[in-house]
Amino acid sequence: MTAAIQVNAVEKSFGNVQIIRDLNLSVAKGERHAIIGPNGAGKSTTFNLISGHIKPTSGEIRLNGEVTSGLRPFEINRRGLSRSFQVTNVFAHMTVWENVRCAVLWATGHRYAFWKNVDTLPEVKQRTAEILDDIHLSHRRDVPAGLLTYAEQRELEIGITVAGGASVIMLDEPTAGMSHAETERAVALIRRLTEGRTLVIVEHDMSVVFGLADRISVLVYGHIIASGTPEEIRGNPKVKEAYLGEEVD
Amino acid sequence: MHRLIVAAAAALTVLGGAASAQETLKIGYIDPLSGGGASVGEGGLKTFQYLADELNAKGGILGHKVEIVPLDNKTNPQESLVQAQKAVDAGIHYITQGNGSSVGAALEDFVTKNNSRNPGKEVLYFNYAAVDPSMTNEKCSYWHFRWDANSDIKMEALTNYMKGQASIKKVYLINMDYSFGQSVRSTARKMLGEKRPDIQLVGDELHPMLKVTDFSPYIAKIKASGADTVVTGNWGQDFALLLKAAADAGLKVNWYTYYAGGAGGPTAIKQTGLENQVFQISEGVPNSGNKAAMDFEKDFRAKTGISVWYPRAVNEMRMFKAAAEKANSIDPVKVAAALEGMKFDVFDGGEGFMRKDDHQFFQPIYISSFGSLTDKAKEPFDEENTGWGWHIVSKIDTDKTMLPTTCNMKRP
Amino acid sequence: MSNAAIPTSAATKEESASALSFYGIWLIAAAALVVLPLIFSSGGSLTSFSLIGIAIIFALSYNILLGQTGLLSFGHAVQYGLGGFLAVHAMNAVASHNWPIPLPAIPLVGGIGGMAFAVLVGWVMTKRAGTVFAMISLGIGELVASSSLILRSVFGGESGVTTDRTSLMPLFGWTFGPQIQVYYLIAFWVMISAIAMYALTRTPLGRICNAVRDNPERVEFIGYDPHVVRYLAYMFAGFFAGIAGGLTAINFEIANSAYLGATQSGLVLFSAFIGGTAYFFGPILGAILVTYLQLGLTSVTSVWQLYFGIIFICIVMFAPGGIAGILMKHRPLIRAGTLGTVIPSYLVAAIPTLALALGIILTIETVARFSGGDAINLLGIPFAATAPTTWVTAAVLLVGGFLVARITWRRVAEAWDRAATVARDRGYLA
Amino acid sequence: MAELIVISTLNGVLFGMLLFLLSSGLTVIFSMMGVLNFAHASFYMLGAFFGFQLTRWIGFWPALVIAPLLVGVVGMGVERYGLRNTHKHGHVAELLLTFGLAFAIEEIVSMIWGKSPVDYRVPAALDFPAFTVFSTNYPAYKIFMLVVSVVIFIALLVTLKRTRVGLIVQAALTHPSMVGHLGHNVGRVFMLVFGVGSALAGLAGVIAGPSLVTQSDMAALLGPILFVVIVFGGLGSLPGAFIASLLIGLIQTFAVALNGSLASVFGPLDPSLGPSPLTDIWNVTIAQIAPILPYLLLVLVLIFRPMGLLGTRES
Repeated sequence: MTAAIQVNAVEKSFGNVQIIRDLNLSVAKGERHAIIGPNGAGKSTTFNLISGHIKPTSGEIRLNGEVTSGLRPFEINRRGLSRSFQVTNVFAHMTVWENVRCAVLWATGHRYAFWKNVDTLPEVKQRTAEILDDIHLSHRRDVPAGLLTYAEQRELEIGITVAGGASVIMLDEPTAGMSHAETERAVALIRRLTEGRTLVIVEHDMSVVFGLADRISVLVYGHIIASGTPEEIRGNPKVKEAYLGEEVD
Repeated sequence: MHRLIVAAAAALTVLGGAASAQETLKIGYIDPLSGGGASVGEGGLKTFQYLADELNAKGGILGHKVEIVPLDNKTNPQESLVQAQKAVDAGIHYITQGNGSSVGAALEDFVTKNNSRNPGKEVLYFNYAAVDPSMTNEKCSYWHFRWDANSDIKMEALTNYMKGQASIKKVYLINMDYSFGQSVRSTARKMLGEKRPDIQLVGDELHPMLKVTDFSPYIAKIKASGADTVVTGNWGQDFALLLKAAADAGLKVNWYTYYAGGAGGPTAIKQTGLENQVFQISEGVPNSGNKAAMDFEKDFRAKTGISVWYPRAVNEMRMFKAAAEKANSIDPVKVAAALEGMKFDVFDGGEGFMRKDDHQFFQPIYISSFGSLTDKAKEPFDEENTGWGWHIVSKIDTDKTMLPTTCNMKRP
Repeated sequence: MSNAAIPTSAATKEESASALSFYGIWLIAAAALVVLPLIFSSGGSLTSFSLIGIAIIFALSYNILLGQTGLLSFGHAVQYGLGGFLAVHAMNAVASHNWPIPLPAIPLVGGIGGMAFAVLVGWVMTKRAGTVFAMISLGIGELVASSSLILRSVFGGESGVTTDRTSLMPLFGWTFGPQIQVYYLIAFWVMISAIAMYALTRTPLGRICNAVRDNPERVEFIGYDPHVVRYLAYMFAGFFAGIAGGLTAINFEIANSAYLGATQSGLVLFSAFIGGTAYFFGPILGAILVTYLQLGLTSVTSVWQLYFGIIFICIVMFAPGGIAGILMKHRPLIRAGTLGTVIPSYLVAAIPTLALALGIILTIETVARFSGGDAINLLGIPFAATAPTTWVTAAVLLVGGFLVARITWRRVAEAWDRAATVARDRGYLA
Repeated sequence: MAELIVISTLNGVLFGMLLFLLSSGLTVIFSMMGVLNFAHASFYMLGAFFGFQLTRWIGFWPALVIAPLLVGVVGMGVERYGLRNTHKHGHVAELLLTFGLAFAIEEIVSMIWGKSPVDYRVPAALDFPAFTVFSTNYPAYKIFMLVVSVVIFIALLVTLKRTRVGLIVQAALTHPSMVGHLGHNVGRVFMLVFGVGSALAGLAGVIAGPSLVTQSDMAALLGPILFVVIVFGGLGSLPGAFIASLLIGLIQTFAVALNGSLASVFGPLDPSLGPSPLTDIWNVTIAQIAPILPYLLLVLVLIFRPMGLLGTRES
């Protein structure tokens, strides 16, 4: 079976500084995969590479077997990959409802249509309502996204990411800055929404990582030093040395 | 909304036929009063207001008080049409305009259409300075009258003068790249070629209009060409900057110009020190020696603070009065008929006439040069406080300014 | 959460009620356009209405760029002007060939002209938004305006190309000579264009335009190419600008290079911004106000440009949402029924503000007419520009008005806070 | 030919340096604040008129110092009471504020000094030909303008590269948000930068006024070309603006010197074709299109290299 995401020997340099070196990563379909690592290890850069936000200096990235390195983000998105952002990245002047609806439009095949009334497209309406229900923001549907609370914006961010129905979902620190209760709610939300899909997540909160992930990859200085189930990672001495050791002690 | 109601009410009164013998005779003055051309437009406005006062002091026109209604067109043809429409809507039957041939062409077209579509609401267009020859040739209109000599006529007069100047050997043409500049250029080529085939045309330049900030490159070209005479229709800053660059580079040639006397021109000439090297062709000169004109000039300057830029405007207003009296009516249709072919003693003396074929006024034309004034008694007027003034160099009589027209006048 | 509890029948009822009020607005607008010239029938008002109608279409088309897609253009008059030229040439061609095309179809030709230009240059122009787009539009604007003076055979030099709108075949006996007929032609196109442009905002493309405006980066991650979105928006803006240009050509029966110039581009930016770019109807208000000021102010004062500048600066500084923004800010208060809390503070603030405005006007006019010596007529009171009493009055109004206005506006802000808090509690404000 | 080349080069450099003098302030403001100041040319005009008025009262040399300072103060006022309040609404609002300001300043100037050109003359001390090339005089005043431009360029470069204030400006160029976090009073720095930028425009006005025409529409005439210079050179890049100024000065001057048209290269078109856009294009000379060449350059540069010649960021 082809992997959902396959990263082969990817390198990325900014000027003379090499951020990512010989990155190899494989995420199986339907798997929940977490990427962890200390600050500055290149987790966000890895996300940006896979989602097409930046282009690799060398190497190859495949999505469901198809080479996507070098494609633009929207081309990758149309092939079934959707990502969220670490810093909230919503459409601030549009309402919650419109934010989600925009994310639904391409997937429902309406694309750049200028001859259809967006308010009367039943499948768009239904799907948007579903997502809003899922992220518990139905009661805030007419509020401009920029006026939401931080936690609500994070939930909306997740909603936008999953709305298009992509088969591969990538979430960049979805619970960053949330309180304990909010985090628990968010984890439950993520678990439910990514049911049956492939999930790649970057997270600092280890309880989230170990509670959610099927497999974990550890990224240090732009290189994956270990990949495996949570148990394997817990027992991996290299990981302990490079990362967990510092944090646990 | 309030204004509109007032406007509506005003329009109703006009339609209601409340016109009495004392009804004010309004003339819409459509010229730039803001933006780039405003300095020129304001001079024109002062002139017409002075002339209206002059007429009113003598009882107006057929007992009607004359009022100038300023309408700002920002030198924009479209805006001019808005203003012209506004004038028509306010019941005005006479409009006058001068700055910009593009505006002139638009207005001429406007009055023609308006008068054919709204009989009984005719409007006459008195043109005091738009000199595009086409306005009295292929585009001519019965409702348009021009008191300024068109650029072809001026060139005819100028080349008639140049014919006698043996010292002119190499001529350089530099003009603004628009219809007026182009017509100056092409008629100069044609007429000089006919009248003085020995003159060598060493350069023929069109530069973009009102966009050049530094004329040094053009001056370099003139200098390289070895020209002894430059003919230019430039005006405004394009004239001032051109002359400044010439003076900076030390270019010593004679300048034959159309508009050196315009606002800012005399100042520029004085600054560059080109004494008696800049010539202007015009239908009037302040130091003309004509007593009535010079008295007028003196009073005009005292009251308005500017010199008489537009002797033709004086002719226009005085002739309007004469025509109305001849027709014994201020009805534009009758006034138009009276103006056709009318003879008139012009401001600086001599006879002019409004040619029936094309509604172009013909009058004596003067070549004058700009320099220090030696005999203050004979030449009392300087320009823009420079201490320098215009001396008459030559007078070209009316009959030597005549040109045929291609106008095929459609009369109502 | 609470919404989910509302029975579906109530939701449909609410929807149908809003649909009714929605169509109601358009019907009222259409009726107003029909009736307006019957109430204000003088030639002057007809001319004004015609110009305002054209300005509305033009400003709305501009807002497809600025308000809806976030593209600041300094060269929108290019499409407007090209539409105008094409319309004039089309009218001349139709007249000379006796084609059976009536005048009301001509603006469509203008629209196609504006769109064709957008299709041609839009792809490279819309590659980037922001300053780059603004500067390219400035450059293209200058280029086209200057080139129009070089390509004389098409643009007729600076005198332009003229036409005669009555030379086309009459429609139901209408020759379109009289201004009233032209007014109705324009009104017809205002309705059609406004509805079309409003409909455009309700399409998937229209919504994505908003998304591109808010966050072009994020749009790429929901499957859209922001470049394509901007390009399409640019084309539609060009189309409607072209229609406005075509109508101008019909109204004036002339097209010249001034149509394409920076002044036109600046005016439409003024209109859209003053009206408010965040709401669909904002530019309509802006177009009405700016055209009206342009027609009215120029005959009242010679320094109209200064007032324009001041009004614009005030809007940018104190009400960046424009007139529409100010109006819509009050909507939640009206719905929450707390508008009454703010109105008294407004009335109090209005007095010193008005005094301040009068002070500014008096000062400006005093300076402007100082040398001319004309009297200033303000609210029916004559002031001599050279009289010290005038200066003192101006100074008192200016300084006094400013000081008192500052205090009263603070009061307004406090009243606002109170009203907004209540509105928020009642759930009408986020 | 050699004569024309030498003189055109000289003229081009002189004009280019004037452009630089004008655009330096604009680019300094942009690099620090990200504001495209549409009123920059208006500050230049204010400089010219202040210079004119002060020259009347106290002479040219004191005016040369005081007028730019006055303009700088006006600029600081605009920043403090205008732009600073608008900043929160984004760059478009700031840009539009300066757009409205340009309108207002033009009208205020024409209200005070009238709409006709004022008689602002070259100071007597510099009113003589400095040297003569191929019998063309070069006035000392133009050389003075050239020297001032070069001095400003060097002074700005040194300030930006060697002083603390310069370091802050440089930092702001690449990391605008960091500067504030580093504890600098961003407000005051912004106000000073805007003041300095405006004062530079004012200086350009005082100096260019006597050489060009000092009139209330002088801002509108030069405004757009300044944007061409700084966008072409790369937004926020001082050396870029310097090179772009020179390049545009030279291109315009040489274009004027050339008489070529398609007709002169390939021969005239068959006259039986009648007037068409083709004949228009065929007969237009390079000299005729000289002033629109910068805009052509601007568009091309933005399409192929949106950051400009030496620019580091796109917008």
